[in-house]
This record gives sequence, C-alpha cells and structure tokens, in this order.
Amino acid sequence: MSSLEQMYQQVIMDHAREAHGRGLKDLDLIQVGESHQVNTTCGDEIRLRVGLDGDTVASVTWEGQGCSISQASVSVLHELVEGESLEESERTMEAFRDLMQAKGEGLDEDREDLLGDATAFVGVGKYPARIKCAMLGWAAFKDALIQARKDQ
Amino acid sequence: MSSLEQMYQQVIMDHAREAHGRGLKDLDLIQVGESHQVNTTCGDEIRLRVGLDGDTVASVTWEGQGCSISQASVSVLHELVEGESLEESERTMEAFRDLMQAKGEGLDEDREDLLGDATAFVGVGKYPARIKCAMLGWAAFKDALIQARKDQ
Amino acid sequence: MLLPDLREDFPLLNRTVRNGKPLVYLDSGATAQKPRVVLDAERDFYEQHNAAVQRGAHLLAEEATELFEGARTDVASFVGAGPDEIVWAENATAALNLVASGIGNASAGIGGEDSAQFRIGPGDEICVTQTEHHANLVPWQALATRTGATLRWIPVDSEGRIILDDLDSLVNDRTRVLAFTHASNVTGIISPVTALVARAKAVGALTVLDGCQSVPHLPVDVKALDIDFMAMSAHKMLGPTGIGALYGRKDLLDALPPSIFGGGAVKIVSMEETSWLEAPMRFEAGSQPVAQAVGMGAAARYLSALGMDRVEEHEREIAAIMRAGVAEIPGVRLLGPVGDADARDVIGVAAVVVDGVHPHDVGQVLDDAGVAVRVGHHCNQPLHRHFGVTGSTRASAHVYTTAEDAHAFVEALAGVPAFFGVNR
Amino acid sequence: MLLPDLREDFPLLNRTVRNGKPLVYLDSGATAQKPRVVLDAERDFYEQHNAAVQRGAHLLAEEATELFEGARTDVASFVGAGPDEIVWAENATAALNLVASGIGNASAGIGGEDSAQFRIGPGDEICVTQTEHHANLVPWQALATRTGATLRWIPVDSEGRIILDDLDSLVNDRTRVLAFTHASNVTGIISPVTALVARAKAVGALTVLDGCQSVPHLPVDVKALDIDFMAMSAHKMLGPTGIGALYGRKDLLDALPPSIFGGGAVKIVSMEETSWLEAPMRFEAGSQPVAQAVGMGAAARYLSALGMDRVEEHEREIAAIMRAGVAEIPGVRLLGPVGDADARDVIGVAAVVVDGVHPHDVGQVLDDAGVAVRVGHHCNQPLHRHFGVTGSTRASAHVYTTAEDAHAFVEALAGVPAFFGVNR
Ligand SMILES: Cc1ncc(COP(=O)(O)O)c(C=O)c1O
Ligand SMILES: Cc1ncc(COP(=O)(O)O)c(C=O)c1O
Repeated sequence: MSSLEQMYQQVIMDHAREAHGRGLKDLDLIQVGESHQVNTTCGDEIRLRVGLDGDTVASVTWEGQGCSISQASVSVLHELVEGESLEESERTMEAFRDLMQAKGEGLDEDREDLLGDATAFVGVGKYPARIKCAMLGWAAFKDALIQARKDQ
Repeated sequence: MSSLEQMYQQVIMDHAREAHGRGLKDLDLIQVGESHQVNTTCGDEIRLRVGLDGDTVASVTWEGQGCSISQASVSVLHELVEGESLEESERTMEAFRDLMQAKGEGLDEDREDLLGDATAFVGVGKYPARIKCAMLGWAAFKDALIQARKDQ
Repeated sequence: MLLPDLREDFPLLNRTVRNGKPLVYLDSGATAQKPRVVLDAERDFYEQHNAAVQRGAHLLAEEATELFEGARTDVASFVGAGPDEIVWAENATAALNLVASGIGNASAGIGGEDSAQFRIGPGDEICVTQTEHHANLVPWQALATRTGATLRWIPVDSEGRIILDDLDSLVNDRTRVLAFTHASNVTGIISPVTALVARAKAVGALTVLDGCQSVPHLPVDVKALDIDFMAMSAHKMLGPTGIGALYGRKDLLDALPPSIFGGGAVKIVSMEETSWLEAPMRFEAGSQPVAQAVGMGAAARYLSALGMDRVEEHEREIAAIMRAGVAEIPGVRLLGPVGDADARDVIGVAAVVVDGVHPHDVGQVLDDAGVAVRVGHHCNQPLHRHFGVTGSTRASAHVYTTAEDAHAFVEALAGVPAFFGVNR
Repeated sequence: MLLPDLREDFPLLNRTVRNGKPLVYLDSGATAQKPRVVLDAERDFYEQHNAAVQRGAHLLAEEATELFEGARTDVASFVGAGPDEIVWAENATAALNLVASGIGNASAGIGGEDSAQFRIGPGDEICVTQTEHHANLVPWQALATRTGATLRWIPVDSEGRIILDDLDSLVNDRTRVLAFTHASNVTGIISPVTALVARAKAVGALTVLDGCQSVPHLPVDVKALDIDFMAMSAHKMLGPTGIGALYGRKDLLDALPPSIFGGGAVKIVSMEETSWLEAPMRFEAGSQPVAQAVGMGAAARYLSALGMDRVEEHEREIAAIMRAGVAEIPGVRLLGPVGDADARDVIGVAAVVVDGVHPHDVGQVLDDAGVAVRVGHHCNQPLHRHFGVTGSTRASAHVYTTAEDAHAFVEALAGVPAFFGVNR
C-alpha cells in the first residue's frame, strides 16, 4: 500500500462521502457550546456544536466544507464521542492527537481500541500539512467543550 | 606615496587646519542664497552663503563642522570661486565633480589648471565613502547659487 | 518558441521527491526556484564583502555599498525605473503596505506640509478590484479604517476579467487611490492597465500596481505603463526570499512619509523631532537586506539575459499546453478564461476545480506523482468566493518549466476523479 | 578566558584588505560576519527545500515549513521564549516599529475591541531614554505624533549611564510604554533592566526592550527579564541580513493589531473586512524570509554551542584590552564609563574621540592599517550631542575577535594624532 493509499483508506473515503453528524442540531440542553474553526491553508471552515447532559457528551453536530480528510475526521469524531462520557471523550481526543503526531506509526493497542475507525487516520501523520485538516473538527470539539462547560 | 598619503596631501592638511571663508558674512547684496547640507554618514553639517554681484560670485562664506576632507574642500572652494565669474565657477564645479569621479586618476591639464589647489583632492576619488565629504561644501554651493538666482 | 531546458541552472529542480519521483515543480506562482548565479552572488557577498552599507568608511563597507547600490540599479533598469525610484522592502506585501501606511501616516499629520498631498479622509475613496490578492486588498481596507475613507472595488465577470463598464462611476472625483494587480495570481488574466491608468489620471488618483505576477513573467516598463507605484517580489522572480521592491515616482517618494522609522532613514534626530532623508533612503530604516538585494539584482540580470519577451512567449506556450490538457479532462473546471482566443492575455497559470474533490485532496494525488502545485485560496478569497468555491488547485510556470512538466500535470490531474471515485 | 580562535569558521575574516593587510574586523556592532554553518544552512535550504511555507501541501512545502518553524523554535529557545512568541521581521528596526505601529493602529480603531488595551491618546505618555539608537526613538516620536501622546525620556549622566533618580516622575501613571535599550551601541553600557521593568510594572506600562546589542553578546532570557517585547537583529548575531525578530508575550501579541497587512496573516477576507490570525502569523503577512529564518536559526545554534556565558566573558576581555589600551593614548577620549571598575557592565564596544581629529579621518587611518571600524554617530545622534560631539570612532567585538585584533586597533589608533599633526 503506498503512502497515499494508506492515507486515503476506504474507511476514510466512506466517511468523507457520507459524513455523519452533519447539520447543526438545535439543542434543548443547558450546557451547549459552539466553536468556529478555520483552516487557514485552504480557507475551510467548520462550525461544531456540543451539548452536554451531565457528564455525557449528548450531542455533537457540525456544518462546514472541507477536504476528505477533514470531513471524514469530523464524521468519525461524531461517531466516537457522541453519547460517551466526558472523560472517555477527553481520552479519545488525546489518543487522536497522539496518532497524528506518530508520523505514520500506529499507537499501542489500548489507544487504538479507543480510536476504532479513527485509527484509519494513521497515514495522515506522514503528511504534516494534512494534520491540520484532520485536526480541524477535533480542535472545534475541544473548544466547544470549553464553551459548553463555561455555561455551567 | 601610499593611497592614504595621497588623500591627505599637505595642501589638504593645511586647508583643514586653517580653513578659509569660515564664518557666515552678512551681505549687503540683492542676490543672496544659502544652503544647509548634511552628510548623513557622520552627521556633519554645513551652511554656506553665496552673494552674487551681477555675474560675479562676490562672496562665499560658510559655517559648520566636518572632517579634514570636507573642511579643506570647502576652504579650497572659497578660494577658487569667490570673486570669479558665475561661468568660471560653474566650470570649476564641474571639473571638481569630474575629479571626484576619476577614481584617483588626474584630469586633463585645462581642468587641472582650473582647479589649482583643488587638484590635491585627486586621492579622494579612490575612496567612494569620502567623496561625499569632499562634495559637501560644493553641494551646498551649487544649491546656494540656485537660491541666490531665485532672488533675482 | 520554448526556452531551452534550464534545469541545469537550478540545483533544486534536480532533486527527487515522493517515491523517488523526479520533481515537477509547478508552484512558481507561490515562489520560484533560484538559479545558481543568484545563490553564488549572495554567498560571494557574505564571504568576501559583507559589511554595513552606506555608513562605513572602511574598504568592506565601500565594497558592500557598491554591490548593494549596483543591485538597485539592476532592478531599476529591469523595470525601466531610475535607481532612486526603487525602495527595498521585505516582500511585495511590505511594498504595498509602505504606500498605504505612508498615506495613512500623512493623513495623521506625519510628514507635515511636505506630505499634505497624500492626506485622505472621510468622503475620499480608495478603489481596488475584485481580483486582488489579499496583499493588495487588506492594506487598503486598513487605510480606509484608519482614515475614514471609503473602499470601493471594480467587479470581475464570470471568467474573472475586470469589468470596465462602470469604471467612470467607480473611479470618480473622490477617488484618491486606484490599486490593482497587473496579472491575477488565480486566473492569470492580465489587467487592462491602460484603461485603468487613463481613468485614474483623469480624476487625479494615484495608481498602485501589484506587479508580483507580471514582473517575473513579462516585460514590464513602469514609465510606459505610466503608473505611480508598483510592488514586486524577488522570490517570485528567481531571487532570494526576504526581499521585494517598491517602484515609486521620485517626486512622490520624496514626499510620502515613511512608515518604518529608524536609523539610516533620517537626516537629523533630536530627542524631540526628526527630519527624513530623501527617497529611497527614507524608506529603508535599519540595516538593509543587503545580501538579498545583491541576489535580487543577480536574478534581474539572469532574466534580462534570457530576454523577457522570450520568457513571456515560453510561459504562454506552457500555459497553452496546460490549459488545453485541462479542458479535455471531464469534471475539471478551469478558473478564468476558457478557450484558445483568450490565451493571448493570460500568464502561465492554470487554477482548476475538480468536481467533487477538494483542492487539498487533488494536490495530494498530484504530490504523490511528484507534481508540486498550490492548493487553497492562494491568498485570494474574494475571487474564489466569486467563483463559488473556497479554493482551487493551481499549477504555475516559470522559465524552467518544460513541456514535459505541463504534460505531467495534466496526466496526474486526469487521474484524480478516478482516485476519489467521482465522475464515473 | 578567551574563546579559541574561530577565524576558520568565518570565511570573510580570512581575506586581506587595503595594501594586502590582513583584515582586523572591529565593526561587529554594525553587522557581524557569518560562520560557514549559517551560509550552508541557507544554501541547503535553497538547493534542497525551497518552497512557500505554511500553505503548500506538497513535499517541498512540508520540508520548508518544518525548517522554517524549526528555526523559530531555535531562536525562541535562544532567548527563553515560546516559539509562538517569536515574530520574524525584516530587522530589529522593523520589529520595534511593529510594536509602535500596532499601538498606533489600535489607537486608530484597527483591531476593534480586541485591541482596545493598546489604545493611547492625548494625556498618555511614552517614555524612552537618552541613550537610544534611532530605531528605538523615532518610532516612538512618530507614535506620539500620530496619537497625540507625549514623548518623555530618561536622561543619562556624563558617562552615558541611565539616571534613575527621577524615574518615578518620568515613568508615572500616565506612562503607557517604556522603551529602552538593553545595551548601548555607543558606550556599551548595559541598562538597569530590573529597576526599569519594576517601575514600568508598578504603573502598568508596557516594556519594550531593544536587544540588538545584548542578544548577540550575552545570555538573554526574556522571561527572567520579565519584559513584554524585545527586538533583535539576525545580522548582528552572526545570522543573515534581511531578518530580525520580535519577542512578544503571547497574550499581548494575540491582541496587538498588525501593521503590515496581507496574505498569510489573515483568517477570513471579504471585500469589506478581514479577521486576523493569531500571533505570530498575524504579523507575518506576505511571503516570509524563509531562507533567512533558517540562517538565523543556525546562527542561534552556533552561538548556543559556544555558550553565551563564554561569549560574554570573551568579549568582556576583548573590551578590557581595547579600553585599557585606549586609556593610555594621550588625546583620545573614551565615550562611556572610564576605568576598571566599570568594565563589569559594559559589552565589547569602545567608541573614542580623538582630540582635533574628525572620526572620519580617524577611521581612514585605521582602514589603511586593515582595521575596520565604524565612524559617525552610529544612528545615535542624541547621545553624541549629549557628549558634545557629532560622532565618534567605534571598535566593536564579537566571538571571533582576537586579542591581536584588539591590540591592532589600539596600535593603529595610537598613530592617529601624529598622522594629523595634533597633540604634539
Ligand atoms: C542598539 C541598536 N538598536 C537598534 C539597531 C537597529 O538594528 P537593525 O539595523 O537590525 O534594524 C541597532 C543596530 O543598528 C542597534 O545597535
Ligand atoms: C498577485 C500577488 N500579489 C501579492 C503577492 C504577495 O507577494 P509577497 O508574498 O512577496 O509579499 C503575491 C504572492 O504571494 C501575488 O501573487
């Protein structure tokens, strides 16, 4: 498998083609946070909304345009964290960041388990310019969480 | 004679030590011009006043501080042009500029005759940074002449 | 006629990239590669003549000053200007800002009566076009904010051409500055300079030309164009990074106040006040980019030796190959004029949009084939928005671009839709 | 203890000058010579990795970005800053202007509420000192003109030391900025940073340090000094021409509006308005001085490898030789502190005045002996005026300066009065 094919694995292509969580959901929750992030390389923008229900990440929806990597990544993010506990989400975020930094090498089994489908992004780590793309939704999620907690 | 000695010839040293024309003279003439020039390399300043009497450069006086080259040069300028006709002064100015551009070579006999003592500045032409020093008074003279003629 | 293959002059072009593939460098619109003569000129400066210029009295300082001012003369004659009409700046962006900030400073009282001609304020207008690079848009937005003047712009049509229909109302008696690009960095279209300058002159507006994409690629003569200011970038014309230049008409430069203040630009400084030197020195505060100037001078000489007429012709032929090739790929759209007739007034740029594939993804596939292109908005968001996209994939040529490079781009691009499973 | 002789690392130092004499380069205060590692780093960048940074998705662009940002990290750690607290600028002058113009722009409404903390106007004060280089004086004069604020300055004593007696009234509740040099480029005196910073903090004024003459010569840690901004120049620290850097506290940099506007510095641009990126990108509009950054990074690494403590000690010993030698020449006056006790807080600079001989003439005689020094006011007219002279002759050392160089300077200087027939 070439590096290029490793980056654009089938899972990623599928998520990119049919992204999950797209469309900002109106939330009837007290703790809601939103974040707008821009990838300055290409002008791609994402707006992501998080709703917390106690310790649970009850809702993660988003809107925006982007490359297949950024779209697939936010789609996977939605799948991974919606419905999970805050704590688990934080761990997942951390694992994903580690994966991006791993220069194309995998992570240990525990963290890969945590990431599930998201381990397919391992190939992105070989392309520093694309890490930004993969991180766009995650950066928005991190920031939205902070906003949501502020509303406590 | 080294290049340095060629630049600092005795005539120049003498003029530098005892500069002529120093001290701005109050002039009872109709056509008077003044110019202030700064050598930005070292901050030296000169103020030079010219009085015209018909076609004659009746008075050339100046005040200011500077290196031996600039002081000697304006002193020689005073000697050369005060009392001369405007036309002769212009020719002298031109010859002096040519000498500065001559990279240390002399000029033809006619122009050297015109320059008299000022031919001693021939060595300055080898030091581009010092040409500015030698030209300071002459630039002021040129500008003051323009001013004086404006007052016609 | 194409230029001979110049690859031997450009060390970097001989390296390989991903998967050991030879490099096909088509990102010259972003930055050009450097010929050995430019690198040698810089290195020789550092190894033999490096010193502070214009102020030293020692031998090295004299030599350095001579090389530095010689480079200014080289760059000046490259664009038909006088040497003291050339101001070094960090890049073209800085050169454009120098004009905008100078006007802003004049309006704030800096420069006193000498600079009064540049003062603008509420009621005055600044005009740009819809095809400007951010570098020739944002400084004018900021100037408008600072002074209370109004920013207007001339729109472009669906192919990206400046629309002249409403020129007389857009550039009017209130217009003080008309700033526009000579050639678009997205569509490659060469602007109707003559018409724009004529209108600006008629209303007494200053003209500011962004020469970033013209000076490296075609013969440019500032006097023939009759413009007041022009910005250019060394790194796009085979010169070093870290330097650009502003051309300005001498009388204007001598009156415009500086916007970077410091040593070397001033005549007399007391604790209370300062008087400026004449141009170009008044704009070159601080230690100058000396080695870079020497490199830019060498680049101008290299281009002159090739002949800018031939350069223009070469790049036009390369553009034609790319444009014709792109036109044959289903699902790929060219931004800018389409079709043969238009190729006459377009520089060697082809920005494309692949239906259903994001530019970043397009670029990645090209990169994998060794083809280096630019993806994104190329610092020109408004024009992309006008075309209904956020970004594009841009191939751009230079003197060293070969017909093979152009074909390689087309071939790699043709494989993109299939790779992403679109357009089947 | 002196450093080992480093001449082999510096190609230029091995050339000869007038009359075939070996070069004695004592003009490092103006600009330093470059070690081969710096030149090689730049050349390698151009020959192997040159590309536009931060925007490209191709391999070269990735490599170039990595080198560029790596250099930022190197320079940051050299002065104890975080990488995103380092902004590249054309030189130190540009870095200082970036702060002054940013404040001016904030005061003119640019940056909106985010930048409101920087707004100044009539009634506010900006304070500098009497020992500033023009680069750290004229921008503040211009800012005062632009905003209506008042410029004040802290005087120096007869040796050129900053007088702290009236500090509390000079830096007061109205003071918004205190800008001062870390080390004087004329007297070599190191400023009382601690006292000045403490007072500025007490009144809530921003502190701006001119690090041009300290960063290349002694260990500098911006966090230990607790300053808000610091300017530095690559070319004085063995790096390339055409680049310098500004250190700024991250929270301040993120709020200060830019003063050079263009691509790469902006987030979203429409024809009407623009939002800025965070620091440092918001201040780096246009194509960056990439090769120069790489060179500056290499210079920082070279100096770090020598060890800045040892560099400081080395130059102090060189200074002691020069100062002791000068003191023995009749008719020669040293500007700045005289005598042994003071040598402790002075960098490797000796500016002298020869009675009855103009600095230009002094410099010429030295030049003839192969000794390259700086003559004139060294972009510091107010201090020279304070000393009652228009200019001086300055010898300045760096890591490569040898004891022999220092002796050669003293010897050549000793011959000056006789050459001009004074002091007999
Ligand atoms: C103390 C001081 N400040 C500022 C500067 C200006 O630095 P640059 O010329 O790199 O802008 C210099 C050197 O010229 C200096 O010595
Ligand atoms: C049309 C145009 N204008 C301005 C610029 C900015 O030039 P620089 O990056 O050298 O400041 C560019 C290139 O980036 C450009 O293509």
